[in-house]
Amino acid sequence: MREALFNLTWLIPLFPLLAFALIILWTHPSRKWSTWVAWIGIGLAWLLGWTMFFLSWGDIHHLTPPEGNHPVPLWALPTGGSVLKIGFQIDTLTALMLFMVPFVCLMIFVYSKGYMGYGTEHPDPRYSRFFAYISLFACGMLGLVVSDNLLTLFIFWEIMGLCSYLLIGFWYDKSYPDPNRITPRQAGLKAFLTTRVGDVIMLIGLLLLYSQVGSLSFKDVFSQETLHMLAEQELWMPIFGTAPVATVIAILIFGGAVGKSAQFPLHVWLPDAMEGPTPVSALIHAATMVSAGVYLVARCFPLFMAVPLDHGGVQLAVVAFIGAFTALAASTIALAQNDVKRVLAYSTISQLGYMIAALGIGAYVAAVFHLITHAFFKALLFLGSGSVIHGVEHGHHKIAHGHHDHEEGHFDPNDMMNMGGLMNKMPRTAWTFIIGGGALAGIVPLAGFWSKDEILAHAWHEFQHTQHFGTFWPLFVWLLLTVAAALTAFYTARQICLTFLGEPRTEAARHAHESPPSMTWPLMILAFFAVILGLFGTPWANQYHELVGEAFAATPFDPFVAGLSTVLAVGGAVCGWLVYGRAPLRAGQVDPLKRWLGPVHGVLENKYYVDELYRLIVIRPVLRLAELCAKFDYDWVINRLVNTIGQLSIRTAERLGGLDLAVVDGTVNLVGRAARGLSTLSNTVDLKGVDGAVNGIGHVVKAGGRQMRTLQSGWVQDYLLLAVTMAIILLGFMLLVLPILR
Amino acid sequence: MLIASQILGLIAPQWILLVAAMLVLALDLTLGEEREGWLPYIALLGLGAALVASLSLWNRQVALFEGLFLIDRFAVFFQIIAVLATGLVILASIGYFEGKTPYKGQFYALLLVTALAITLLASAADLVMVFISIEVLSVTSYTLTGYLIADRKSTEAGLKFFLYGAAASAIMLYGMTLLYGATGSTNLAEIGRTLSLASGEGSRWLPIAAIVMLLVGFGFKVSAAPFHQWAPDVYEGAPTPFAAFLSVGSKAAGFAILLRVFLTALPDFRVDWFALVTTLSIATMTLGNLIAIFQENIKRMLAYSSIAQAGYILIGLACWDPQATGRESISAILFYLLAYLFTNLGAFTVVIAVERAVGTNEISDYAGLIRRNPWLAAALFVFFLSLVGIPPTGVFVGKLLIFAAAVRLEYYALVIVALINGVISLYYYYGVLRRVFFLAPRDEAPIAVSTPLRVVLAVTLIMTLGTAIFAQPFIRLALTSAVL
Amino acid sequence: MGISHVLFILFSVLILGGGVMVVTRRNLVQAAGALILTLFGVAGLYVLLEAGFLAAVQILIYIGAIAILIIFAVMLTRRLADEQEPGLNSQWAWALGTAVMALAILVIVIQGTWPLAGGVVGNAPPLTGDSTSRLGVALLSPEQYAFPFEVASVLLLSAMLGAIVIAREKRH
Amino acid sequence: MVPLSWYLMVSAALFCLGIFGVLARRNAVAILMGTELMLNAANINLVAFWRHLRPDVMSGQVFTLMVFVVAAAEAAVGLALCIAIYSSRGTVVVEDMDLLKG
Repeated sequence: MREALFNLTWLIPLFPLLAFALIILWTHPSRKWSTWVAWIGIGLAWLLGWTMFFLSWGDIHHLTPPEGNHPVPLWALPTGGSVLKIGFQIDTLTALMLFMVPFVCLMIFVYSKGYMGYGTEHPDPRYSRFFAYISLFACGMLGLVVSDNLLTLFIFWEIMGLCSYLLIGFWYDKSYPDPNRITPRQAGLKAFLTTRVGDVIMLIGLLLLYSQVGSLSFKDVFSQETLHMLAEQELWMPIFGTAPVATVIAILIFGGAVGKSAQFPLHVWLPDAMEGPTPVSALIHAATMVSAGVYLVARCFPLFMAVPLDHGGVQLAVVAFIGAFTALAASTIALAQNDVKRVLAYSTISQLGYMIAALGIGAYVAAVFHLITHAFFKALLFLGSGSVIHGVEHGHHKIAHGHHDHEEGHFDPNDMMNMGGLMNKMPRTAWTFIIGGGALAGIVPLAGFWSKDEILAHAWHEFQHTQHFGTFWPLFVWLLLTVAAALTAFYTARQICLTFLGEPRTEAARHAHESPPSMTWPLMILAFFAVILGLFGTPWANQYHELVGEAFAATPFDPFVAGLSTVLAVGGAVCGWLVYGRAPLRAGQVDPLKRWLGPVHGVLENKYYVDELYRLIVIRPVLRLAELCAKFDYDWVINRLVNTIGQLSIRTAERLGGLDLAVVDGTVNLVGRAARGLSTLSNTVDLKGVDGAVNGIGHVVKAGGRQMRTLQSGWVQDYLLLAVTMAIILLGFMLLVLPILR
Repeated sequence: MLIASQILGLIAPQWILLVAAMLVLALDLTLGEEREGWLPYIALLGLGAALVASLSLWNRQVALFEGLFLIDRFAVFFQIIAVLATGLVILASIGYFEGKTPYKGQFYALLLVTALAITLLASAADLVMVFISIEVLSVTSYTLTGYLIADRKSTEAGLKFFLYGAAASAIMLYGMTLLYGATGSTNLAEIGRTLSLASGEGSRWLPIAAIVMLLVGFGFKVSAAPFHQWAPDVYEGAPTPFAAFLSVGSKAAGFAILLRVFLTALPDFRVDWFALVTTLSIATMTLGNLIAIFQENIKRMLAYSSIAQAGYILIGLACWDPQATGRESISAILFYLLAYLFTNLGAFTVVIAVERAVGTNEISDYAGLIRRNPWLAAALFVFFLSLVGIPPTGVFVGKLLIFAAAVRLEYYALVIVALINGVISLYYYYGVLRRVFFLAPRDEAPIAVSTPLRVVLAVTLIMTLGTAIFAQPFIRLALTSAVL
Repeated sequence: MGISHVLFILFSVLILGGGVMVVTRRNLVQAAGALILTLFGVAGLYVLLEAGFLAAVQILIYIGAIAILIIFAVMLTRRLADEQEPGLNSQWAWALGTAVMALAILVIVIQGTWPLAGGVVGNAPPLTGDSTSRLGVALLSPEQYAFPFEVASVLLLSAMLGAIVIAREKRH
Repeated sequence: MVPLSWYLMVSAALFCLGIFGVLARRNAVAILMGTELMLNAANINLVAFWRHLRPDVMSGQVFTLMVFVVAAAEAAVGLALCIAIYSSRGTVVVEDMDLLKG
């Protein structure tokens, strides 16, 4: 019976996939049917997922990875010398993910019905398409967690990447009057491209792994012999010198996780992903996309553990450092954000940093624990914020309908400065949000406290007791994470106070009202889980440890750490209340934090200018390179080379001049302005995103090289000249230079 | 010693194609205008017969005419590719010439001769045979490119193609004479044997010069940089079905002969041509992908994309190593060519369908295609996925196999360059798809697709997905065909 | 230095002088005439190399057919104004450089020590028997080159067909 | 007997003249003449190698004959293309053919 059920694993991702296909092909004209198809798809996946979970709980000893798992082979692909086997599997980590993913997805699906305006006068015009996309998204995540090999995992990983692009850019026709504000279409593209950077790195890692092991299935890759072999072998790289192969592969795979889980330096896409509909944000931030990165590292944890630090295995140190740094940096940025969803976005990045850092110091169980609890309370917070936005927006519509002359420019329903005093208008949303916030801040005894505490305790324990890791790293991680914990409590309190306490600061907030039951019920259910989930992971009776952590020693309870983090959490929250809650902001009043922090606040508000930096050092050179190569083909005539070099240098000089001006001018928005002043090119990137940039390059090429284009192009002898000259150069090189080189 | 009837049996695909071409020509003269519509189907019948004949040759391993002409699985594989490509192109061209030219029969006849040339090329094992077969392919290609004499673009493309091709083949011929001079033989196997006995630094010079000059000709055929510049102009000007044929059939033939010559005559010079092929490969994919970004005409864009694909395929040749990856890398190339055949023909078929409804090939005309014909849009989406190399599509598996060969030899740099190129290529495929799916159409009128085009679309779509989902038989086919 | 050397130099002058005129003459009819001179020179080299049949074919086919075809084409596509236009395009200097570079490399290759199939340069083996009849046998016996010979006929046929298709009058 | 390298030198020079013609002439027919020069250079090579290396095997001469055939075929198609272009544009100057570019 149990075996037979486990053999049905492949159905779990199939149900949402079928729902996707059904909606796209047949039911899309009917909102009602599309809703039901999507619900039934994820609902069946949920039922099956929980069945698997509870079955696994009774069967822990047979399912502990890597040896013990239940394989469901599917497909074999011969690749020349070897055969690539593909299939699904169930083990304890998968089972735990199956507890979380389909359930949170189900809650989000239910909530989406109300959020996308089902049954109202203005349902979203692409309502059915939305349900199709999120079904595919759920399919991607579910397929990822049940994969038994890195190749299918990667394929589902890419499906999620595609869906994230489609969903973040769901309102692709939306634009803002402020040209600097990112539009949904650009945000989708940004998410897709940024995560792809990580994906490419990961793919290289997978290729390297495959070339070394000849297999990508977890069972083969994480077997003791293979890991031993990978740890023994050394790989020479041009700049870094030699390192164990396992280290190189682990770091490359971690690159994928950095992209998907939005860790520094690839975190930039996640805050902008807020441009998608709120259920999507919840989906990305809680149940699926970002968890996938952490899941990947957890899944590959044996590989990360394969080489100890004193044998050159720096991979865990890298993981720990990036995680801890991200956790702290993101929590500081969150302090200065006013968009209610952006605060949550940075808190997600920060909490993901916690998990990654936890994995980096070896706190495997704590990381997985935090992954689960975080998924629940973060989904709750996002859906709550969506409810708030929904309410405020409706309030705005109501007054806009009342008097038409009321339009005072663009109204932003996401801005917390436009809210306030919503506690009375939306009590259910408010209370569930406060519970979620408490869990995030780590208030006893809510879920977040226990998982966070276990991470901190582990770091402290590691610092005190272990030698092999060096003594510095755990302390460093512990310090960063503790500070981040205090900041988290502070900005959560700030957010709650700004949103729910005091008096409404706008008319829209004054007219807000509670959301429909299909939205508030998921909130209450998630709130329930946000309260109780932590109780299964208390240091005294840690069920998570029993489930996934057989191979790891339990972390003892440390009253010092628990006490300190409680004090910090409560202290942070109280500080937040003192600043924002005791004397609530009135309309038009400046954020006190801005006054106190001065210029630092500007830096935080602009997210440390990382986006601008990327524009300067990545996007622009790439575009320039493309432009250059195009010119190579358009304008390849040697006798015009001189001309071209002259023009290029003149233009470079102009650009440099522009840079100088911008530096002198810009004292506040230094880099942002420089990037814009640098060239029309990057300006176009700003305005229209990558797609616009493609046209933009065309424009620049046309403007810059108009006379050259009219002179050349389409002239076959020109092509021949290039071909013959290149052939002669190659021949000369091979005859005269290569023998010398040999 | 084979008797004449046996020989006729062994070269059956070739003479069947020739007879079919003659038959089409003769019927074109006798049938009259109203029954002209039969001609493509007669051509298809001939191709079907040729396909049966080729399949019957599977597992034969014969050298005919004193080793001039080899019949082995490699040759049969390319015979199948030639027949498939020609058949699909003929189907896709039914109705295409309506109102463009009154002469339709000659197109099919010449296309059959082109297919014949590819089958000859796949079997050629002697420089004389290689040269004459390449020339048959080239001369018919020039004609078919300039076929629409009322269309200025078409004649211009034909003349450019001719001038470029004539110069490239003259250079290639000069290289062949040098190879003949170095060994005293024109037979590829014998050349290989003689060269393997050569010693001393000076003795390498003549073959190396020959290698570079041969690569000019073969690089021209497969459109590898820097011998690629004819391709965009020719693809844009040529009748679209023939552009489709050039991008798959002609390219496959180029790779067939490239592999045959380099691996049978020049394996001992691998150290020399490895550097050359690697350079060309990197240059080809990078240039192709970067310049494709700027294209406004979809045929030009597909031309640059097919240039880039040639770059990926060249990786397979660069990764040929008699000990480590011998058959594996060859089979990767063969599989790639097969998957690419269906994918690219499919993409071109969508272009043909749109061109017939809209009249132009501007990418901007693809705006809102999903509303005008969702099936076309969906098909284009799948083909582009495949061209980018995203699973579950054929070219993805092809890339996987090629990269596997590269990784086995630890040529990580090549793989990384190819992967980065894959990301760049997303850029322009996405540009088209964005218009197809997200922009509003200028004209809401639905686009009708004729039945032959539907058949081509269905076949290419099924095979694009099928070569990935049921990859094993195809991979096995490629592996068994990779004997040289 | 025997008579063959003298003849060789004579023919070479004919070939290269003609070649230079082919690529530089502004008047295309003159250039085509120079091409005929070059082809004659090549035929002379064939005679020196004891390939009489090829020399005859060179004169009959190359000069008699191809060169005449080219002259026809020149006549058909010429306007009077063309005489005043330059014969060379704007990149001729680069083309010259490329050609000189190519020549340099080819000379280097030729100067290298290279013959691999035995035999020393300058000492050709003696020719036995009638090369023309052997060529005929080689071309027409199935064991040798009959098949490429047939392919060549396919090539000519398709070229003829193509030329007719392209150069016909437009009728619409 | 004239040494082989003499022939090869003449052939190389003729080949490079052909290359120059192909790259530098304006008129398409003149470019075609350039390719004829290149083909003839290759032919000189073939016959010279045949005579000096293995005169008992006829492959060199057969190859030369094939080149004749190819030259004839190319000339026919190329000139047909020139005439077609001329009838629609009134010129066969290659530089003027720039409908297709980019």
